[in-house]
Amino acid sequence: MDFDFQNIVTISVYGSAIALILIGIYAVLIKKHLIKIVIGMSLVDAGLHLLFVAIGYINNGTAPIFSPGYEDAATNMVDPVPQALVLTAIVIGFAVTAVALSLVIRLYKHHGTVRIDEIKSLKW
Amino acid sequence: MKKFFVIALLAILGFYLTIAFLQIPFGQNRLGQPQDEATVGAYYLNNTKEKSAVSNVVTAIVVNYRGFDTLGEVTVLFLASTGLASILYRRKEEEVERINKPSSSLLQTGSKFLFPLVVLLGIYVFIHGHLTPGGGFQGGAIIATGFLLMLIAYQKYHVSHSMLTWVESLAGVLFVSIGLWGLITGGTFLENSYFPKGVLNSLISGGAIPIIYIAVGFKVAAELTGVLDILLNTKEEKSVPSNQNEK
Amino acid sequence: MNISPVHYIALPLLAAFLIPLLSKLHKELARIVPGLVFLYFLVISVVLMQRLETQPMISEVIAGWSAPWGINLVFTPFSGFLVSLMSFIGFLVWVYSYHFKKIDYMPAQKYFILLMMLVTGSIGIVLTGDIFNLFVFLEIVAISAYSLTAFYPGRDGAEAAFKYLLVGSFASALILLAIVILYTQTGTLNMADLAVKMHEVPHYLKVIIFVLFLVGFGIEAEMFPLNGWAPDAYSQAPGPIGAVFAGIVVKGGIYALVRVVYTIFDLSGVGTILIALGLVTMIIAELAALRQDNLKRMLAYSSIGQMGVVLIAFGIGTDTAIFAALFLMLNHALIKSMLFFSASYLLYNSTTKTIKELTGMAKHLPFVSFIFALGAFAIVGLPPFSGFWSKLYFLMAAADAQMVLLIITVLSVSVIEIIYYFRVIGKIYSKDETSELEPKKPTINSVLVMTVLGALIIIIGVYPDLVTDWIHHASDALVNKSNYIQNVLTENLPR
Amino acid sequence: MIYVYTGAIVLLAMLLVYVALYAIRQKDLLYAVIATGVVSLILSIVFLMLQAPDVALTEAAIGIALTTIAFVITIRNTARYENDNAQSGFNNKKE
Repeated sequence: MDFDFQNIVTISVYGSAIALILIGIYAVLIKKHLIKIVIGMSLVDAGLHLLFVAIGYINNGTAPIFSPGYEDAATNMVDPVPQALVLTAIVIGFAVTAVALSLVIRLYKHHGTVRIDEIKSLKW
Repeated sequence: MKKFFVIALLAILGFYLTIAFLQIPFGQNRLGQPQDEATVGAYYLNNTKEKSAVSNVVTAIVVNYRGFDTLGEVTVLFLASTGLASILYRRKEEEVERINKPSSSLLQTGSKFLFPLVVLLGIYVFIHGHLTPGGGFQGGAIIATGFLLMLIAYQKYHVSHSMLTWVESLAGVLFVSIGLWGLITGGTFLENSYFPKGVLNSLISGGAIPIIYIAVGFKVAAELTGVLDILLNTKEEKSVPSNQNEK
Repeated sequence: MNISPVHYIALPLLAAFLIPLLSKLHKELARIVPGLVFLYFLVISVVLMQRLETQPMISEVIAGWSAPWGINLVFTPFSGFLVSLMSFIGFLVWVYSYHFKKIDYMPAQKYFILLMMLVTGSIGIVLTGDIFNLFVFLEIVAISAYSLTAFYPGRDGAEAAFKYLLVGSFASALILLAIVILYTQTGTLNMADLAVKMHEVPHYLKVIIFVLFLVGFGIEAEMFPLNGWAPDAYSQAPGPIGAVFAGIVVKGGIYALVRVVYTIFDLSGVGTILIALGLVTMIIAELAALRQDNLKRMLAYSSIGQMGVVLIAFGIGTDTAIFAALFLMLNHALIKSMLFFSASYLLYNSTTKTIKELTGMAKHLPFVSFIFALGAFAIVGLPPFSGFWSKLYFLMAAADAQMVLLIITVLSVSVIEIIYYFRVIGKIYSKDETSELEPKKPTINSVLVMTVLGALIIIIGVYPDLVTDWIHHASDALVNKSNYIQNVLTENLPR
Repeated sequence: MIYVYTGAIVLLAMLLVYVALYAIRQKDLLYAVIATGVVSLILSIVFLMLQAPDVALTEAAIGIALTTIAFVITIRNTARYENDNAQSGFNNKKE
């Protein structure tokens, strides 16, 4: 495979993952609307998951499953560990997002607004 | 001003992450040959077939090699549903009917028709977790989407809470008990070698792995349904007049 | 079935999954079962600590795959020290909150499940030998901590919890990033194996990984500048949970940080960073505590300051300094939880929780006021109490390392501590009675808990030799890194 | 063939960033949430192309369906537009 072409893929996959993380952190820090902040958190998670899967990939590799007839394919399989870790991370991410959203509902119930600059009854 | 600081911070973070990841070429083999067992991943690829008789290596890792993580993860979901219930708790007299616009009869019939199929698909996915892609989490989430469909389509649809509690608790207890069984028989927690392995690529293979994954599937389904049910049944605030004078 | 470290995790999980069913059987079981679990924790701690006298550490594999391939739990004297401390504080918190039948109108079942998992998650952080498993336990702790912070239906709890959640999820994102980079370079997740393979990692990547871990775990350990969540969470959570945060959760964060610094990385060059961060944390937190008029926030800032001192001690890194750090952690756990227990009775019916409201409280609540005063004396380091010895050992360690400036700073910060604690005591014991708070008589179980803690503080203060051997054992185990690695990686299966 | 494959990955990666930017710039939160769901959808396809079918299935079920629905429920219970306050749910359109 052409080396330059390989470079482009590397940059675009890692680049998009890092970009997702940075966009998410930007939203968390800058945005004033609580739901936007939670969206930012889930974008950070998405970028992390992409990074995890990307580091395990091998060119022309196959999925780490010994399907019938291909029982000897182990030499060409992608790394299964990051995939297993991502499974855990996705479920944990959903749990955190759900708790965050329930807190947003609670805050709205008490303050009647979801904007962070109007809530601040504690010091930030 | 704040924006400037944030962008500067992000630029620094992005710069260092980029130089870190540019050194990690995409798509290159970092495992070495599986036979060398140089990394953890290579070891799993080399040994799963013989030692666990599971075709899906990711399942073997999730349920067996790193099964402790999965136990923790199921606990995280359990805690999320417990925590959500306490965060959004209301007194009995505060309970309100869900205010939904009645949905069209097309949606209602459609979801009534789809619901059993979705649940069946979910069960299929987690029963075959050790053979094909998918497993407890995926199957559980699919079943939860089925319940979600019913909750959205029918205003009066109620998921029985005691049923959810039973399924959730029994599945969790089953998971931990299989783990403790290894300890009781003198081995280690969550050990798999006390169950017959079976033949690779048949439905009954992999020892306790399919049993654990089925338990995880039921537990995840019950927990995710519970989380969505709690979120859906929170009171919709018609208007919040009191917020100005509270300040 | 032999008693082994995995019981710390397996049994509370079993209990947590069973409690919703058991409470259908009988309502009281939801409160009793967590207590039995905590009691069992104490039993395991005693048995395992005794077993440590014949062998250097207990390394247990999970699922039958030995060290680098599977997850393992490591019970060293160091982790054993922290785990026993956490189980003890957890048990006391359970006794203290046993009378919670209903919290406001909320059934207490969820409170007890979350409390039990908070303690279990912290113990898991301390016991695990796998970096990703540590992350999972961190999330268990985090989710139960968020839910408990927002437990009261009032409005500020949700805000404090949301703040905590934002910072906490940022921390876990950074930790995950560090794990990704670490995995690409070494191909393993076991901490002992990582320590062996760490020399393969290029230096600049080491720095990046270290900074990510430092910031990530630093958030959990209340390190400057990322501790903004702590005062809010401490002041909004139910009273005994403040004690859990100070006595257990923070210890988990510090442990994770120390484990990463001491085992995975070499200490060289890192020590100064820890000292600097600890100094800044300590000074800023104590100054912030000085200008607080909310008692719980003041205690929280004081707790952050103490963690700063612990960080400095770990940063110095000599044997005596680590000994002092562990002694400080022990004292902080005992004294701070006692202060939180008594403070939540002093402020029982208060909504604003300000110090002003406490004026003349000693007349209504003589016992609780006495306990609070005892805790305040102990934590600033006055002689007959246990806090004195830890501070003394810390200063001796700093003197050994010839850090005169450090000694002066810590001493002057102690003066600040004395000022703000004595201001509160002065208010409580003041003669002119103006308090409008309706005092709540402490229940028997809370009196018992406070008496036990107070007695311990005095006993350790008079006979410090009772615990020093134990702590010496623990600090030796932390320093001896090669022993850890060797024991984990050569662990044979029990068959 | 390999060129088509890698080309598609590059294209999807760019789309991912575009949709994410759209999600945080959009003032109508419902659209922003749907865009977050689309991020998950693209991510799921990318996972499939990177030979991670298990992860793709999980992301599809949890990321696309459940997370998006949880967001939509929250929006229905709170405010729909980023600049609004105290105006509840779907019932009011912005003038």
